[in-house]
Amino acid sequence: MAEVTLIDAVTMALAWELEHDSRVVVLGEDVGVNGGVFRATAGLQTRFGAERVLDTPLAEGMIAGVAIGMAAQGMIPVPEIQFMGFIYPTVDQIINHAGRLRNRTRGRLSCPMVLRAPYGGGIHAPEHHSESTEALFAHMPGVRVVIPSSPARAYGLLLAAIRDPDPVIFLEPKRIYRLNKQNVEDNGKALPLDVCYTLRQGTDITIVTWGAMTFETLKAVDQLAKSNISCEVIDLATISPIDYETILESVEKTGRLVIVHEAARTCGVGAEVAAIVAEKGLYDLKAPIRRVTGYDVVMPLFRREMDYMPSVSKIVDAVRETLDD
Amino acid sequence: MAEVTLIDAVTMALAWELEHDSRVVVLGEDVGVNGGVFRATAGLQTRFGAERVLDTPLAEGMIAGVAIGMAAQGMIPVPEIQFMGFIYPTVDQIINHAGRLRNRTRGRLSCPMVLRAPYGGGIHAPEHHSESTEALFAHMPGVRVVIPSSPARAYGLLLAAIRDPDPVIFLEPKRIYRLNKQNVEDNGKALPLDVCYTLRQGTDITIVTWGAMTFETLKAVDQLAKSNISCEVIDLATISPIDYETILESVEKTGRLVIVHEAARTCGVGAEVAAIVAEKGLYDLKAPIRRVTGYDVVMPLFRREMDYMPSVSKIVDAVRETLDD
Amino acid sequence: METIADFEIQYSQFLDPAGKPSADIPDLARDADKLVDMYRHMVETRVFDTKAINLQRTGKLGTYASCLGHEATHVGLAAAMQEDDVLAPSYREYGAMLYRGVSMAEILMYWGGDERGSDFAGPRNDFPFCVPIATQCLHSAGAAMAFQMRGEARCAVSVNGDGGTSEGAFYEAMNIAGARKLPVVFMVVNNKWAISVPIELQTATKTLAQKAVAAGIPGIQVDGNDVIAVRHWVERALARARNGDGATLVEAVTYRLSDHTTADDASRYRKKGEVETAWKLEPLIRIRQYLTDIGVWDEKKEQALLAEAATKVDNAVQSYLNTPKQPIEAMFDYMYKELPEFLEEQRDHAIQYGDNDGGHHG
Amino acid sequence: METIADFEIQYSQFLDPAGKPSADIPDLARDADKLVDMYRHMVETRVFDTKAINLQRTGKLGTYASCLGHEATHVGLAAAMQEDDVLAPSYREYGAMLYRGVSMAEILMYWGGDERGSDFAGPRNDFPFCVPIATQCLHSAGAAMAFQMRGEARCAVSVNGDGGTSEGAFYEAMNIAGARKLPVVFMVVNNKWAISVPIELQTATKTLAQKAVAAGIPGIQVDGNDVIAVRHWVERALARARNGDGATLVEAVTYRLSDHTTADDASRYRKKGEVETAWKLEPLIRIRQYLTDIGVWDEKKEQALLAEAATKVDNAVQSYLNTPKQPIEAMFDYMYKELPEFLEEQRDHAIQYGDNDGGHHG
Ligand SMILES: Cc1ncc(C[n+]2csc(CCOP(=O)(O)OP(=O)(O)O)c2C)c(N)n1
Ligand SMILES: Cc1ncc(C[n+]2csc(CCOP(=O)(O)OP(=O)(O)O)c2C)c(N)n1
Ligand SMILES: [Mg+2]
Ligand SMILES: [Mg+2]
Repeated sequence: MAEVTLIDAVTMALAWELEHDSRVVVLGEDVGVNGGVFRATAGLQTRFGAERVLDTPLAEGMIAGVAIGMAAQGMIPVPEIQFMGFIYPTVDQIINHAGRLRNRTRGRLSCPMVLRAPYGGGIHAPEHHSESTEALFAHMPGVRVVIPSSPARAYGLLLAAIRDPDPVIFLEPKRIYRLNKQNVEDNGKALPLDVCYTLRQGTDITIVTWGAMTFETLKAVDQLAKSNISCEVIDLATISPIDYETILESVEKTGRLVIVHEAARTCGVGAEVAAIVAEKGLYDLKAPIRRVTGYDVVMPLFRREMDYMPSVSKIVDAVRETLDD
Repeated sequence: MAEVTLIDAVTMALAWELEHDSRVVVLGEDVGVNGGVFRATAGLQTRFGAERVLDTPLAEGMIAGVAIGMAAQGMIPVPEIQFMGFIYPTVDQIINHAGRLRNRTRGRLSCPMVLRAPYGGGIHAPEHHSESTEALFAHMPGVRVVIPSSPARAYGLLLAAIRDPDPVIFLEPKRIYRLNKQNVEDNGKALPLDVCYTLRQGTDITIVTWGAMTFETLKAVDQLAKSNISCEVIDLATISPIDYETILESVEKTGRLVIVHEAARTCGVGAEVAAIVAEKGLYDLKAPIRRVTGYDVVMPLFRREMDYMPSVSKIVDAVRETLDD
Repeated sequence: METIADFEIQYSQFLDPAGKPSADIPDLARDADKLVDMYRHMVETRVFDTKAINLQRTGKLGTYASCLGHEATHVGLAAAMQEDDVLAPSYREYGAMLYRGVSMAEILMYWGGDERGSDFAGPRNDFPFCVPIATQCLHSAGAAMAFQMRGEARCAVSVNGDGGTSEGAFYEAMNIAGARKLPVVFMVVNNKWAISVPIELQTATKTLAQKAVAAGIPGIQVDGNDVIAVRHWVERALARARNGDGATLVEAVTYRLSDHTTADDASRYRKKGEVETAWKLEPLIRIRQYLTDIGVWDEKKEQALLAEAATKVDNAVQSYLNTPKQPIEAMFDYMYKELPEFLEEQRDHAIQYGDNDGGHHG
Repeated sequence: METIADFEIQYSQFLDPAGKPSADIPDLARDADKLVDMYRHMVETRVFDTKAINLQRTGKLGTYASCLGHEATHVGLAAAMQEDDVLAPSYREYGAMLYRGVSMAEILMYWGGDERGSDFAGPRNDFPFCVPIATQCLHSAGAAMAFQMRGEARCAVSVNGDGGTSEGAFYEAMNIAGARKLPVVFMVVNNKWAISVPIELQTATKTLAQKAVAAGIPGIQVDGNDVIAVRHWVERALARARNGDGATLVEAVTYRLSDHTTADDASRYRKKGEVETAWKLEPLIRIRQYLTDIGVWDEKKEQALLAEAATKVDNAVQSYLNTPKQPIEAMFDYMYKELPEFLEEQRDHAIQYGDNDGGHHG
């Protein structure tokens, strides 16, 4: 057991799979000698060699396309995209190929790959380094989207993603890469995909969130607890497909729902969560659903980025308003 | 006044703007001599010259990027992407530049352009020729997404889109390119953007839809009318930003909502419509919201594509179920 | 000023349009069996192609992209490959696919709107048809990386058109192939047109082969209507790749004698004269003439081959037309290795609404 | 086999690292005013750069990408441009931007997390900083199309790095520039590294200039530490473009003497010796030596220039540090020409939650 940060857990999971499955290959910009700009792949090239942990030329579309080609031919590539703001050149390959290869060949070929990228704001990074556009990928059939929010989940979900026979977009909330430590046993045990993780049990209201926003949410919940407000906090974890049963059960119990995410509101994943509840849990709702999200604007440069982000007070107020409704 | 199809109306609007605004340029693959693979630009090169209606090399990312460069320097480019399935190489340029240029330069530069693409299924086209992924663009701040569903709206909304000082993704439902004709006066009169168009007034239920699905919906509504069910049909038209006031007013009146779209369900634009109503119109709802959509699978090749699409009977049943709830 | 690098692009043809050797012929041109085998495939491909267009015209097939005029390029490249190499085609390389063991019925199924057309019974590792232009170049590079990593003596070959050379993916693929000395061959089929856009509007380069210079890999231009030239140079490129010396671009110059697809009308944008001239260079005549000249082919064999090909194609068409639609749920069942729970409800919904389409061919 | 195309890549340097002419010097090298003006800008750029790193280290600036070692390339290219040409920079061409009239305070604002840094008071039509690698190449091509269509005698110049030459957008931009003879110059700043990836892993090509061959446009490699060579060849390329003869790629070979950005630690991945060697080639020494040798520069002038530059930089820093944050609503108010109704509510919400961040610099 080791006390590790979220990013340490990512490294541990990559190392475990590189060690135990010779088909696994880590590739991307600066992942080799440099160990990644966030150091997620630090030490891996030394340990596993430059053929298995390799620096590619600078071209994200290429990285995705080459990974798909490798995956179709029996490898398990784990490409890293340096920041989510640079993931867009991969969209064509992901939607037109990764998510379709199994289906269009009726299962003859498949695409077991994990595209990792740090995402989200709040670290005072330069332009294009703070985006949260998980919804784009969540709309793509055939592709899973997974976001861990703790060291243990980073480890267990990344292992699961690499072992999954289908493509996974694995987004790492960089704001909490090093925020806290947790004891994580490096035992190769994966956590289940396609399920939510309930971080707090509660009875008054359900809050669905993911990524770095789990932290703001938990802080808000602690504050609300002082007023005897009991919140159930659900970490979506697998953004697509969504485990809506866990959410519906919780809303059945609490009757109230707030969704918190960092991405722009319109057509964000929060919309899907709200829509599902409005379809399948409407009669349980005692109050309107509320979304606390990034605004529908470009993520501001960092002097104003915190004004863009959902904050503890925005969450607290949304919960209170929902309870007052 | 001429009886024209939707695609004729597109051509008319392009010609009007080429005629009246020397900054307007039409560019894309096969738009010149060939007049576009659907003939949307037929005759324009002959009329306006190969400098204003021009065939580009085959590269969608290039088309978008070059258009942005032109727009920033005072032109109004109207690029065509041949099919929506090939729009993904533009995503990087659209999200990272088109939607941001005004904001990141505090208004110094801007990006008045209209990226046109035919979209949607139902015409027995080959693989990758039937996609509906408007939600990806609807999630991008700074970009408008507009979808006409009649010849008159194609004409008026395309004029408005070209005149709009900001970037617009203009998606043309190819299934209804030639489905019906309408009298459209070629008078250069634009229709307003950012508003819904109410196609039918009704009292029992609200149906929100757009694009080719307006036709299936109107057929369903006619059928339902025979059972004295009165449906209000709203054509979203501007997919982003959404005119939610019109939708909320309608739901206030009817108390029931069905959303119909062709795109895959998860994180589709329908989710956003549902979420807005669950937030701002919850107390008006007498029944759960229902979505009749494409499934969360890859659009099947054409022998099975109609089984993927929302159909009249799927819509009729969803309406009846919602009324029974 | 100092010259620090220089490059030459070579052109190769062995058989001229009349079937006469125009250069020292390589060994393979002395192997009559190999030549006849290729010619057979070229003829079969053409018979198949003609029939497919016919099926489309009579409403029994969807939009179809003809390969008329490309037979030498397609068959030549496939004949150069080994069985366990991997092909990443675009959408009209039937000559290559058939050679590698894809069945005619499968190709018809694909264009008939049925995913099973890409579930090749033959070359199980070959990539399926690829419609998004040039994206397949990256798949061949990736496949080559897999082979290289596993130390396998296998190569990947992707095929894209002249239009495809304008897409960034094409250059990105060549560049990584150069940087990592990947065992891959990039076939560029220069048929002069990308739908309505002629090569002169597509690029300012004199050749497409020279695009290889940007990746530091060799590029060569061959007469794509000369099956011997295509096979010879692709074989050389593959040998080089297998030997660890990296990637090659082979540009095959041919001509699209047909419309772009059955949905296209090329008379709108290109001159009849140009097509007539191109017919004089078409690939079947010259190899047949050569085979006749070296005494291994005659009219009787020709007639037998045509009859055989016709029967083969007819059988394939029958098998295609007799194949019932897939069950509705097939659209769900191959999305993931295991159906995620949330899709079950959608799957049931789809099944419930049954067969709301004629499901006709075309 | 027949050679059907051949290409040569030339290299040019006028001043060697010691400041001695190494080739017939062009006219501009005889114009002392021009040279002094460029040298002045190079020195100012370096003083600015040093200060900016300092600000970052003391928490007064965000992540910053140093331009140390690139001064000749950046100043040379801007000096070659005309005022109404348009620059599409990447993110570290301060030397070029300052030359064109962007203010130091604006550059600091940008890296200090304030969008107003891209609202240049000077060159109003220049593109802002561009972080997504190589995307700006398409903007310069598009700008050039606008100029060409309007019949203006203006050119566009974009700048990208060695790493940037691996992105498809770079090739796509060159290809359309070739096909349409666009008035654009693609500057490739080969500083040998893309963060931790050395040029040898980036591409197999001997030069980056030869990538132009793929687009049918001329490419030339110049010593990027020789401001005369850079200016001369960019001027020639611009004259050619303005003359209607189309695009050129100019590769400037230089070296990134600093870390990639202040967030990077280059000692992890590159040898100290390499950097030391590179310092011997750095661009300021040689032009200063040359100016001294031709008798237009001396230590007194040098000291005066340094003092002046320091004052200028200090003033800019003060102005930057004294600039209050933008109002919260600024994040809404430039999204569209007119605020769409639906954003009003969000805007109010943001304002209501006020200033929940220190908004400190850095
Ligand atoms: C990315 C992409 N853009 C556009 C298309 C539409 N399209 C299909 S074929 C074609 C022309 C291709 O020309 P070329 O590469 O020369 O191949 P050819 O058809 O001549 O074999 C176009 C534009 C597509 N399939 N994919
Ligand atoms: C599309 C994209 N991918 C990745 C990055 C992250 N990144 C920033 S700079 C850089 C290296 C760029 O190298 P080069 O093009 O040589 O320019 P240099 O920094 O050396 O000037 C990388 C990978 C980015 N900004 N954009
Ligand atoms: Mg072609
Ligand atoms: Mg560099």
